[in-house]
Formats: sequence, structure tokens, C-alpha cells
Amino acid sequence: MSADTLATARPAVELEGITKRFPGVVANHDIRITVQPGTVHAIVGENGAGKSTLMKILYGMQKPDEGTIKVNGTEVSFRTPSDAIAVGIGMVHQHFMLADNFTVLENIILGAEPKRAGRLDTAAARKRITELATAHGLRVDPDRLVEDLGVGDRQRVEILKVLYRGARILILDEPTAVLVPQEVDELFQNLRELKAEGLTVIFISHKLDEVLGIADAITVIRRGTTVASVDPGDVTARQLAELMVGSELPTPETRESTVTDTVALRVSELTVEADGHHPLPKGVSVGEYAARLRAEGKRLLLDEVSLQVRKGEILGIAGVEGNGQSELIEAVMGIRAAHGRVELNGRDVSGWSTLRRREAGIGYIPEDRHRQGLLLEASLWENRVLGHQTRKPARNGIWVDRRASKADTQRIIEAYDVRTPGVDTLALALSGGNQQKLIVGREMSGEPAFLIAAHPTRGVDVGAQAAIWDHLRDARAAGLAVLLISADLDELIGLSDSIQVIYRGRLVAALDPSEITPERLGGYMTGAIAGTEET
Amino acid sequence: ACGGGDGGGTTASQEPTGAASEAPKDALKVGLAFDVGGRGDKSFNDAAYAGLEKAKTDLGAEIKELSPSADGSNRGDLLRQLADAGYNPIIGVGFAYGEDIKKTAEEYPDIQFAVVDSASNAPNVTGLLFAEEQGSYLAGVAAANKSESGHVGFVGGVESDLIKKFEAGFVAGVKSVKADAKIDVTYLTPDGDFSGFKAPDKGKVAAEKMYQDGADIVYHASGDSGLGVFQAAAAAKKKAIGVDSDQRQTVKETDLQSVIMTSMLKRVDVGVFEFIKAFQGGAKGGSNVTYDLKVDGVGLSTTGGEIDDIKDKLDAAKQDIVDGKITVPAKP
Amino acid sequence: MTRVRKYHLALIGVAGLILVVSAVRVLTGFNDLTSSGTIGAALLLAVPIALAGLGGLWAERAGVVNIGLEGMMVLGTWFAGWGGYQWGPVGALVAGLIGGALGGLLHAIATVSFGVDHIISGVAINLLGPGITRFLSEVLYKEGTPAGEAGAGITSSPAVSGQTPEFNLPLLSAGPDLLGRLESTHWFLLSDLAGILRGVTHNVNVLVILAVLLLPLTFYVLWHTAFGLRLRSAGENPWAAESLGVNVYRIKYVAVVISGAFAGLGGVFLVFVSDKYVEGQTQGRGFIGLAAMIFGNWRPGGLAAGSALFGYANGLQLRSAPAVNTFFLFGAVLLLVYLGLQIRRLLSADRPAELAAPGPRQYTLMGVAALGAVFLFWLWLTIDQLPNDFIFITPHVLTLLVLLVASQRLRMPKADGVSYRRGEQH
Amino acid sequence: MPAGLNRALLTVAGAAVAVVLAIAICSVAIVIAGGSPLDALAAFFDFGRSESAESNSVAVFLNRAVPLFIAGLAVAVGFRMNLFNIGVEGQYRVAALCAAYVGSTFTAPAPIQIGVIILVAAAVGGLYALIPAVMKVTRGVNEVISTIMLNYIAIAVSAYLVRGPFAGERAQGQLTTTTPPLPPSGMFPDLNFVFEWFGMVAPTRNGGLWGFLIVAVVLGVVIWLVLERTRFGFNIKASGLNGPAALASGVNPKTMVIAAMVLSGGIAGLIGLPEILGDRGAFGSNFTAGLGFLGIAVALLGRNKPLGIAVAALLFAFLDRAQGALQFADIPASVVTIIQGAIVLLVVVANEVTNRIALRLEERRAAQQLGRNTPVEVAA
Ligand SMILES: Nc1ncnc2c1ncn2[C@@H]1O[C@H](COP(=O)(O)OP(=O)(O)OP(=O)(O)O)[C@@H](O)[C@H]1O
Ligand SMILES: Nc1ncnc2c1ncn2[C@@H]1O[C@H](COP(=O)(O)OP(=O)(O)OP(=O)(O)O)[C@@H](O)[C@H]1O
Ligand SMILES: [Mg+2]
Ligand SMILES: [Mg+2]
Repeated sequence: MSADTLATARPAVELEGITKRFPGVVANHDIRITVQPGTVHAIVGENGAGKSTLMKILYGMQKPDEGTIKVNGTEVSFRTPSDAIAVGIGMVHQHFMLADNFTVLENIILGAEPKRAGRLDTAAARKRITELATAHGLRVDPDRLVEDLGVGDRQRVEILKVLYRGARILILDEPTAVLVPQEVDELFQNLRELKAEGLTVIFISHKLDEVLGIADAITVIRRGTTVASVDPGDVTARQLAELMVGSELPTPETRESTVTDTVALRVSELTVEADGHHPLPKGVSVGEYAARLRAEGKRLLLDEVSLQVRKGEILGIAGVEGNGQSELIEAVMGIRAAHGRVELNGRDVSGWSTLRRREAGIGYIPEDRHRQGLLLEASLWENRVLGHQTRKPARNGIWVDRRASKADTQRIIEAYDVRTPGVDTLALALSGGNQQKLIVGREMSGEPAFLIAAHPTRGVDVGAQAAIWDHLRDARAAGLAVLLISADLDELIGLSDSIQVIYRGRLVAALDPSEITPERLGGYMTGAIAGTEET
Repeated sequence: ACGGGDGGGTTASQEPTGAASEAPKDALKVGLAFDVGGRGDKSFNDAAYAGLEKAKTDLGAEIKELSPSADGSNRGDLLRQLADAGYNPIIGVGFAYGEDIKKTAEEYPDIQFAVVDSASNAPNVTGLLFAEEQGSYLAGVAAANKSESGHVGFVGGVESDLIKKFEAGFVAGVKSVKADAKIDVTYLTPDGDFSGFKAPDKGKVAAEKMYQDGADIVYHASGDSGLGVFQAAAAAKKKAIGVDSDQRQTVKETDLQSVIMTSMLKRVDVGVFEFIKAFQGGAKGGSNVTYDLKVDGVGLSTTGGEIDDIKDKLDAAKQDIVDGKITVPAKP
Repeated sequence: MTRVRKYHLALIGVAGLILVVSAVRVLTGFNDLTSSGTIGAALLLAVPIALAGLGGLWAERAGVVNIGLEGMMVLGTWFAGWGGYQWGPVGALVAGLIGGALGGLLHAIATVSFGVDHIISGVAINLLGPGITRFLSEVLYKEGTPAGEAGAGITSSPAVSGQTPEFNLPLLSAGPDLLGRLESTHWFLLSDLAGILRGVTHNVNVLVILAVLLLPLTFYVLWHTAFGLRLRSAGENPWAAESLGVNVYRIKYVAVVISGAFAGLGGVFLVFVSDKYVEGQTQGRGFIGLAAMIFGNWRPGGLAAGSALFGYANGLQLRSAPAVNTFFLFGAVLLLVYLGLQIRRLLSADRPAELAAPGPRQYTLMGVAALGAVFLFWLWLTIDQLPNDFIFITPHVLTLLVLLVASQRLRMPKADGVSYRRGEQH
Repeated sequence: MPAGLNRALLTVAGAAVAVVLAIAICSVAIVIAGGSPLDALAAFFDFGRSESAESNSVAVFLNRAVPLFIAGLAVAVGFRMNLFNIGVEGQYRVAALCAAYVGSTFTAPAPIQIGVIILVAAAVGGLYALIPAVMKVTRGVNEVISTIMLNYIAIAVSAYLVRGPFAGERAQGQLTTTTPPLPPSGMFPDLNFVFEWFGMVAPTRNGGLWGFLIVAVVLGVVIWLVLERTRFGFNIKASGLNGPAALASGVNPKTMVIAAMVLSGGIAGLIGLPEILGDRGAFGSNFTAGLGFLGIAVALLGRNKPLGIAVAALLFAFLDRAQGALQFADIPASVVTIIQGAIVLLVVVANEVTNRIALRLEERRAAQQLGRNTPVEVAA
């Protein structure tokens, strides 16, 4: 739908009295939002406040129980996303909605395919995509497989998908969660251009300063209902946060240093090949081998990474996703085969299985809790056992000690404020934040000597975030060594005792968190600032 | 486990035991349990049924026939259920019943049993055996005489001992005429995989090869797979020999009928009927009745008249076997 | 770019294979290795497998695992037999397609609408197929029914009325039969090529042609049409498809019903070969088809290769059991080729010496290859003929070996087997 | 705990509805076939008129359930961790053959004789399952294909062995080849005395009520313990629910594949023993086939849990038993297969529906508790 001259007076989107109930939960209750055309309209709120649900309703993926939707002044009723697409609405989802094994082009044209004589007209599509991409400054190669793309590229593909359908109203659900500042800037630049062309953007984010930077209007949702509509010029981030949760925005600041001299984890020359692990030739050192592979033009996912984490220290690893941090933690965990040495408390654990490493005191908060952290269809206490099968209290000879496990799960539930009816509840019935707290609690039990914390607060709301940070700090004070990986740079800078930047599988910079700004950090992460090591 | 139609036989049936005599026609309740595949398989189950039906019309018997489950695991139970329901005698069709009949017969000593294709193994069990090797021998003689290339073939459905009897007789028959004849032998599946009786496509491939190599007559003992053999014969414009029943009559496709030079008949119907008749006459089990050439329990069909010209040679061979001058091997 | 290179590599591989087979043939004198008869038989035996595999491909590309192909194929055979005797070949074709499609529809209802585990539904259909067809036979084919008069029994239908046409390449594979003549000269390579060519062009049934055409057609539809893109997206990421307005349920329904129809078509083919329905004639081909599809990496070309391998081994085993022995020699030659390539790599001078230094693993591999070659060669020399029981399993063993060697780079559709519900992504 | 109870009640209710629906569908089929569904129903419960017929029917019913139950267990162990062991069929065939042969080569006191036979069967089944397991972990060969192929290979190999190296003597005129018969000490004592407890006459059926039933029950309990209570069982469950999470928790997926597959194959090895030790005393080329495939249906119907599998096996056996009785009532025996297929399908559909309802309830409960914002005490 084009915004014709008459319609400019009318709001692009009007939501009135939207109510949506899920079994047991009222996700949206009497929501009222008016979005003016040609503006960026931000929606903020806690985890589970109902933002995504509302957007899904606006995009036709879910039907509201009550309320009306007006688009450009006309009342609409969507049955499927196609109906929403037809009136010019497009949505970029919180989680990427891309088929990994498809090319960029295929992902973009899916559902709106250009045809010629019954055949996919890929040439026309490629032309159109290239036009759109250049017009909006979105660099992509239409013929690459999506699985080879980084998050920034994927984000651009998502936006192109929407533009390709000629959308005039864009919904972006937490588009910046996985982006580094430079990418965020780039995205915002794109959004401003789109706005200038008369498009309307609805934007959701937990990062309030971003919101203030880009939005023309802000709506705050709390517990499923609209509590305020504010002008970004009139509020500060803190006020906004108070509106959201009724409390102050916590900052992840480490108080005094607790770093000791004892090295808990030492990693030397860790190297991971891209095309499968091959054993080292006899008599060749890791360094020589890596040099040889480099000479052959082979890609290295991890390239001679060496680092050490001392007791009481939190070492932050900064990096754009896909630069080797996943490989690093998986290699340290023994999930992925690698060359080089991993020492825990002075012992060489390189040849050890994951199980043995865990038994030796490595805790692991995985980056994707649903993939690596939980058995969604199992009860909470069984999830407590996971990773601790061979240790007290879960273990009793060859048996799983159910009673002790349940009791310990109850302890975690109380200590970490996991909101759940009981230990027999299935993990999938918990919200993401509560799932995360359970995982943190589990990994902290058994007094680990060293903890890998990957995105420990990803997708978790401010309240839960603060709690998790507190737990990490307390454990650090008690002498725990932590390897922290996070895309949230505030978190990374706030929590870490020192920061290393990983770029293309190499550690390229060691930084002092007390002196670095997120912007500079982002510069290192994207390779914009290169080579200079600040020690 | 092989065949292709109920035996509208051409060979005169003779009384195998000669023990039959007139008996009162009251309360003759005959039970029969089929082999896997069951009633309506146009094969030897149906041949057995034909004998049963004859008993119904000719002897006024009350009959009941049961089919086992697909895996044949309930054969023994069917026999027992028939026994419990008051049927006597009870017939099991197929060698697979051998063991079950033995055990059931011990449990029901007052009931007479018969088993087709397996030997008697209890005092109240009659084994109804067929000298397939003798019939196959005649088929071999016919094939060797009619073959111009001196090259014939045999397609067996499943490589079981029963089918090997067919092969052994056929090979012996061919060699008796042409010692240097070339005989191709192919089985479709190993023992235990009974799909070889239901694989016309495999039968076709196997026979096609034989015809391409110069064989002009192929004998099959492969149940429904024989259809493929006939098709290969039709395509190559050559001949085939059917099995169990007169397949020139039971196969309905006219283009296939004409390739069936003759069929090796196995008169299960006669065996079943004669057993019932003998039972009525008061005969007891504990022994085998062998349906061989002597009693025309096996033989060759003559529909189409294609082997009429060698009738004397066949008769001579038959006579030699009947007289014991030739002993046909039952194993290859 | 990479696709083209892959395609070329495959061609070179096939050419090399033919060369080796030809050499082995000349060496051993088993002309059946590449005779047109063997190739024709391979085609005959491969087509039903390939059709079942195509059925699997359509379903699994749309994200529905279909282990019920066997049951659908059984339905296809029965309906083809039933339709065929009443209305001739076209009736058989239509009825068989419908029979299989009904099985597919049942699978779709269970898996798509009710979210039942795909394996369970498939297993249930494998039970239902034979049960229902047996029941139908017992009702419709018993004595006294019209079908019974026409020659039906409980385990078979009456014959299909009418014939399906067969085709030849004029001049080349019929009439003067130039290819046949070339084949019978048994020249190195030339005769092999002629045999292969003649095998696939001599007396080819129209249904074979149809079936073979379905492979490129499937490729075209799935990879070059909008519908195909949507179908594959349902197997890769149905939630993404849904978010773009694709009706994933409908796509899955269509795909699974087509899948059943393909399995049914496989059944029709079997009925055409035997001219009638014979109970149990599918013989597990649904499963083998599924295996061929996995073997072929969920791609039409790959599944064609898998079916062809199976059909070839099966055909050769049925036609010429002793020729199976040559597989030992064949294996030995392949191992020698591998050894040769390795040694050449070792000796090639244009690499820095230290780079080429082989690890112990490589030496072990080469040693094993050498030993294996010697052992196979010895087997070939000493074994006159394997016991029949072992001949029967040639196709199965070969499939396993190829899978073992062709180090698996298989990639199944990402959301294959995942139970998808609208609006509930994880 | 109401949540668990709710779930259980819903499941049972769903299953009951499914069975009724399946019966309804078959009734329609029977009516179409010109029979009477009531006759059919009567046939299912017709255990014979005489006392001995009744006992026999009960014995037949239970004897059928035993191998189905074991087969279901074997399949379930693999399925629990998404390992599709389609090869149970081949594994039990090879195992039964080898066990029958080894058992016939020596004579020892019954417990030892039988013990050795059981061990051999389990070992051979496990070893045969090891092949696809090793192929999977070393070369990534999909176990569905390899086990399907190995089923065919098993048929051929056992056909070779039973007629060749392992062949016993054959009675004159007998056409089936079997392994040599087991010595009397190799036959498992029957359980006919159980019938006396219930005031029934002992079944006359040869072999009576197979004593292997006890082994099956013990096996069921052991497998239940292993799957539900041990660390190994936990690892299997974890691997099945979420492979990457299990890996990250320190479970070695390769070891698990091998262990689960071998365990599955080992159990599969026992499938043929009830029949051999209870009745036949030998393995022959027409030994009951297809139990492995039925086991898949039984396991899935029983939701891969031992108790459920027991119920499913009894249900299948109950239906199978009626094959003869149905034919006496002039009803096509194939309705049994149709009912079995329909029940499998409908029960899982019902499961799915009830599961969803149960999940809704649980979520609602969780959400309500959450709303109240108070941690709740442990629900047992
Ligand atoms: N499909 C669903 N079924 C049941 N409940 C749901 C469903 N989707 C969302 N909910 C509930 O609705 C509430 C709102 O969820 P929603 O995803 O809209 O939150 P959100 O504001 O987007 O949170 P976040 O910031 O974490 O993305 C959640 O608490 C959740 O419990
Ligand atoms: N498809 C769904 N079906 C049922 N419940 C759902 C669904 N999607 C979300 N929920 C419910 O919504 C709640 C939170 O979901 P949501 O995905 O919004 O969490 P989150 O905080 O955003 O976590 P994450 O960051 O992992 O997505 C949970 O209680 C969950 O049960
Ligand atoms: Mg959200
Ligand atoms: Mg969220």
C-alpha cells in the first residue's frame, strides 16, 4: 500500500483494545497504540510483556481475541501473514526466520516468487534484489547460502525480505540483539533512509539508549498492557526503564577486583580447522601445522588462540558472532576436536572427554539454552541432573538419585528465584528467563573451578539479568574463574576484569574494560581498528 | 508353496491306497488348515480345497477350512481349534505343518490327521507325499526332447528343499535324454524369504537371461513368479513348462497360454480327497501315502497337445520309473 | 559454479567406472556385466525402487518422514490390479495412483493435522496396507464374484486387460539393431557402451519411460518452480515459510499425497510387470526405495544412482550368479587405483617435502588397501562360485559397502521429521 | 500429584476412545463384507467351549504376547534415543539360529543349559546390532538403511547356516531343515501350574504356557529400571530428547549409539527363544518371521515404555489369537491386521490430542503459580 496524500493524515497503524489470551496467560490486554506514518515507533517492555505477541497479531500470525486493527485508516482482519503482507506490512522476527540451506535469493523470494512460464524467474529476482539492496544500502550476495552468513548479513536478508514484498510498514522485533554497535549504526542508517522514503517502522528493543536514538515515538508495555506513550525527547533511559519495570536499570559493574595470581585455565595455541579435524602429523608442532594450513589457504576457525583465566577473574571475549567464540568454548569443553593445549589448574586436560572436564570442575552456560542447555520435554529436576550425571547429588552408584536431585533442584529454585510450580514441571513450561536462571543455578552448583558463561543473560529481562549478574559476581569473589562471552557489550564491559577481542579466529586485542567504550570495542570486533594491542 | 490354479487335471486319478470302501455318510466333519497365503491362492492351497470340496459333494462331508496368519505363527492353534470344534479328520496343507501336526496329533490321539508334503510322524498322522521329482523328471524328458538347442532352464522360487526336489528330478530327466544338455538353474530368493514365490519380475529377469543365452524351454517351480517366466517365454517366442496345476488352463492370458508346453501336475486335490475317502473307509494313519507316477499323483498335462508327439517317449520314461528301473534323485 | 564442478566430477567418475567395469569384463569374460540384458533387467528392477524413492523424496523434502511407503505401495498394487482388470492399463494406472495417494492422505492427516510422530504413522500404514488389501481381496475376489470368475484369487487379481506399448530406438536397438551387433562383438569399451545404451533403449515399456522422466520432472518442479521452493521450504524451515504467508499445511498435504501416489505408481509398475496384482509382490521395495533416497542425499539424481546400483546388482545376481564373483576383482582393481593415486600423491615433486610427509594414518590406510586388494584378488582366484545364499544378498552388501566408502556427506532437510504446528515455533 | 495424575487419566481416556474408534471402523468394514460385527466381537472373546480349549486359548494368547513384548522392548531401547533400529528382525533371526545350534551341541543341567542359550542369543543379537552401530559412529552410515539391508543379509546368512554348518538331521520325508534338537535340559519348564491357581485345567497345547514368560517379565522390569532409574538410562533419554545438550553434558554420543544399539540387539536376540525353548526345540527355515517389524508397532503403541509395551503386546496378542475364531464365524481374518493398524494410528492421534490438552493444563498451572509470584513447594 502506498501512502497516498490523503492517508498521510491518517495513522499508519491503529491498534485498539487488543486482547490476546493464551492458556493461563493474558499476553495482551486492551492494548492501544497509534503509529504515525513515516515514523519510527518503538515499543519497549520487559521480557514476556507481550511485545512479540502483539506484533504477531499485527502480522496475521496470531488472531486477537478482542480489539480492532486499522491500517491506513481501514479496519482489517488478518487470517494469515499473507493478508498482512497484502496490505503492506512486513515483519522481521525476533529469531531469524531463514532456511539455512537456501540461498539468500531463495529466502527472499519465498512466498512471492516471480515466475515466467511456470518457472522460477531467478534472473528477474536477482535483478530486483540487487536494485533494492543498492537503493537501501543493504549489501548482500543473492547467491550465497544463508548458513554461510553472519548475523549482520542475515539481518539484512530479513529486511530485504520485507522490502521485496513492497512493505510500507516494517516491524522489527529486537533486531539489534545480536548486532555489534557498528552494525547497529548501519541498521539505523538504513532505517532512517526508509523513514525518509515514507515507510513506517515499528521497532522493538531492550536497549533503551538505542531506542532513544532512533525512535520518533515510544510506547511502553507492561504486563501485556500499554502503560505509557512518550516522546523520546522527554525521557531518559532510566525513566524509560522505570516505566517498564518500576525499578532502576541495573548496570553490570564489577566492584573491586578479586583477581588472584593462580591460573585456573590456560589455553595455548588452540587451533580448529574448518574442514574437519585431522590429527597432527608426527613431530610437527601446532604452530608449524597452523602455519602450514595457512600457507595452503585453508581456513582456520580458531587460529592459535592462547589465553589464561585466573581465579577470581572474569575474562570477557568480545567478538561478532561467527568469529570463533563458539568454537573456542566448545574446544575448551572438549565438545569439538582441536589442536593445542588446555590446562585446568595446571593439569593438561587436552585429551580428556567432556565428561571428565566437567568432573574436573568446568561449568558451562551454553550460548543457546534450547539447543545445548536443556531437555525441554523433561522435568526440571532431570534438567538439574543433566551434566552432573556422574556427580553428587545426582549420582548414586549406577543409579540416578532422584530424591537428592529433586531436593537440590528445589534449592536452586529458591536460591535463584526460578518461578515454577515445582521440580516436576517440564522445562518447556518455563519462560526463557526462568529457564536461564535454572541453567545458571545448575552450572554454579558443585563448586566449579572454572565457568564458561556464554551470553548468560541473552533474552532475559532486566530483573533476571541483575540477579544473574549478582550470582556471577559472588562466585567470582569466591574465587571462580569465568570465561564470559556476550554480545551485550555493556554486560561484557561491566562484568569483565579484562577483555580479549576475537576476530576471524584470532585474539586480536587485549583491552582494559575500565577504559574502553562500547564503540571502540565494536571497532576492534569488526576489524575496523586492527592490530594495535592495548595491554 | 508353488502353483497357479486349481487342478483341472487331465490325468486320470487312481485310488492310491485301494483301501477305500463304502461307509456311512453321517457326521463326517473335515477340517483343513491352509498354508500361508491361504484359500484362493490359485495354487496348491486351492488344489487342496478342490479335494475338500469334492469330499463335500461326493461324500457329503461337512467342511471347515482355516488360513493362518501372515507369519504362520498360529498354524498349530488352527489345528487345535479344529480339533476342539469336533472336526475329524484334519488336514494340514504344506510341509510347514509337519511339526505342528505331530504335536497336535499327540494331544488328540482320537483324531486322524493328514499333512501334505510331509511325512507321517505319529500313529494318527497320514503323510501325503508327492513324488515331485518324478513328475519333474518327465518334465525334463519332455523338455530335452522338444529342445532344439539342447539348452534348457529351471527357475526355482525359493531355494528350499522342496523346490530342490523339482530341480533334481528335472535335471535328471533332461540328462537321461541328452547327457550333454546345458541346464541353467536359478533361484529367486534364499530359503526363509518366501517372497520368491511372489516375484514375477524376478522370474522374468531370470528366465529372460536363459532364453537370451539360447535356452528354448524353461521349467519353473516358483508359484506366482512363474508368470514372469511365461512372459519372458512369450517375449522370446519360446516355451515354458508350468507347475502344480495345468497352467495352460489356469493362466487366463491367452498370449501366455500358448507358451506353456506342458505343466507338471501335482495332484494335491486327489491326495486330499483320497485321504478323506480312506478315512471314511476306516483307514488309520501312521504311514505315508506317496502320490507318484504309479498312481498318477504327479504327471504331465497335455492341454494344447504340444507333447503329444513325444507321448511314447514320456510313457516309456514313466514306465521305467514305475517299474523301478530308474530311481529319480530327490536332491540335486 | 561449484555445482558445475560437481557435475563434471560425477561424469568423470562414471566414465572411470565404465572403464574399469569394461576392463574387468574383458579380463573375466563375463559379458553379462555390461550386456544390454543386464542393463534392461537393472532398469526393470530399479524403477519400482526409484518410484518409491521419489515418493520418499517428495514427502521428506516437505519435512514429513515417510516410512509408510511400503504400505502405500501395497495399496498401489492392489488398486492397480483391481482397476486394471476392469478398465485396462489406464484404469490400473489411475486406480493405483489413487490407492497410493489415499495411503499418503492418511499419513498426511495423521502427521500434519494431528502432529503424530511420522515414524509411528508410517509403521501403522505399513500394517494397514497389507491388512486392507487382504480384506478387500477376501471380499471382492472370493469365489463366485465376477472377479473370481475372471481368474482372481485371494492372493491375486485377474489379469490386467490389454497391453502397454513398448518402444525401441529405430535402427539402433531394433530392426538392424546396430547396438546389438556392436555389443555382440565384445570389444573393449565399445561393446560395453553399446550394451548399456541398448539396455536402456531396447523394448522399453512406456511406464519405464514415464518413471524415468519423473526424475528430471521432480528435479524441475522442486528446484525450479515456485511450488517446489515452497515445498522445500516446508522441509527446511516451515516457520519461515509460514511467516511469509506460505500455507505450510497445504504444501505438506500436497507433498505427502503426491508421495503416496508415487509409491502407488511403483506398485502399478509391479502390476504391469506381472500383468496382475500378486499379494506380497512389493517385497519390501518401499523400504529399499527409502534407503535409495537417503543414499542419494535426498536428491533425484542421487536416488536414481542408488536405485540403479541396487537394480543392477539384483539383475546381475539373477541373471548370472557367477558374474557376482567379478565384484571381488572389481573391488581389488578399485583398491589398486586408490593405492596408485596415493602413491602418486606421495611422489609428486611439486609440493614442499615436509608438507607431503604422510602421517601414520595414511600409511595404515594404504597398507589396509593393499592387503584388501590382495585378499580380494585371492578370493576371486580361489572361489569358483559363492553359495547361492550369498549371491542373493549382493545388492544389499553392495549398498552397505558403497555407503561405508562414500564418506557420508548426507544432508537431510533440516526440519525433516519435525512435527510442525502453525504458530508454534521453537 | 494432580499434574501427573491428570496426564495419566487423559492418556488412558484417549487410548480407550481410540480403541473404540478402531473397533467401530472395523465394524463398518465387517458389515460391508456382509458379516456381523457382533459375531466378530464374540469371536474375539470366544476362547473355546471346552475347558482345555479355554486354557489353550489363554496359553496361546500369552505365548504370543511374550515375543511381541520382547521385540517391543528391543525396539524401544533404540527409539528412546532416536536410534531407529529397524534391524530387530534380522538380529533375532541370526541370534535364534545361533542359540538353538549352540544349545544343541552340549548337555548340561537345565539352568546352565538354558543360561548359556540365553547368553548366546543375547550376545549374537548384540553383535549383529554392533555392525550398524559401528558403521554409524565411524562412517556416519544412516542406521535405517544399514539395518534394513542387514535384515535381508540375516535371512540369507541364516538360510545358509541352517542348511549348511548348523543343520541337524532330517527325518525321512520331512522337508524343513532345522538345527539339531535341543536336549531336554534345554527346554524351559512350562508354567502350566499357574492355570491350577485359577482353577483351570492345564493347557494341553504342547509347551503349555511358556516359561520364558518369566524371563520376559524380569527383562521388562530390568529394562524399566535401566531406562528410568540408572544413569545410563538417563543418558539415553537425554540423547533422545536433545542430542547437542546431551553432548554438552558430557555424554559421548558414539558410546551411546553403540551401547544402545548393542543393548537393543541383545534384547532382540531373545525374541526367538520363547518359541524355541518353549515349543520347537530347534530353529528351522520357516521359523516365525516378522516379529521384529511387529515389535516396532508394539513399541510405538506402548510409547517406548516397558509397561506400555506390555499392554500393547497383550493387545496385539489378544487380537492375533482371534484369527481362527474369526474364520469359524466366517469373518475375514484380515480384520485383525486392520484393527491393529487402526489402533496404532488412532492411539497415537489420541495421545497427541490428550498430550496437548495436558500441556495446556500444565502451562496454565505454571502461569497461574507464576502470576501469584510465590515459589510453590515440591509436588511429589
Ligand atoms: N504461543 C504461545 N502460547 C502460550 N503462551 C504464549 C505464547 N506466546 C507467548 N505466550 C505468552 O505470552 C507472553 C508474552 O510473550 P511475548 O513473546 O509476546 O513477550 P515479549 O514481550 O516479546 O518478551 P521478550 O522480550 O522476551 O521477547 C509470554 O509471557 C508468554 O507466556
Ligand atoms: N509456541 C508456544 N507454545 C506454547 N507456549 C509458548 C510458545 N511460545 C512461547 N511459549 C511460552 O512463552 C513463554 C516464554 O516464551 P518466550 O519465547 O517469549 O520466552 P523468552 O523469554 O522470549 O525466551 P527466549 O529468549 O528463549 O525466546 C513460555 O512460558 C512458553 O511456555
Ligand atoms: Mg519477544
Ligand atoms: Mg524472548
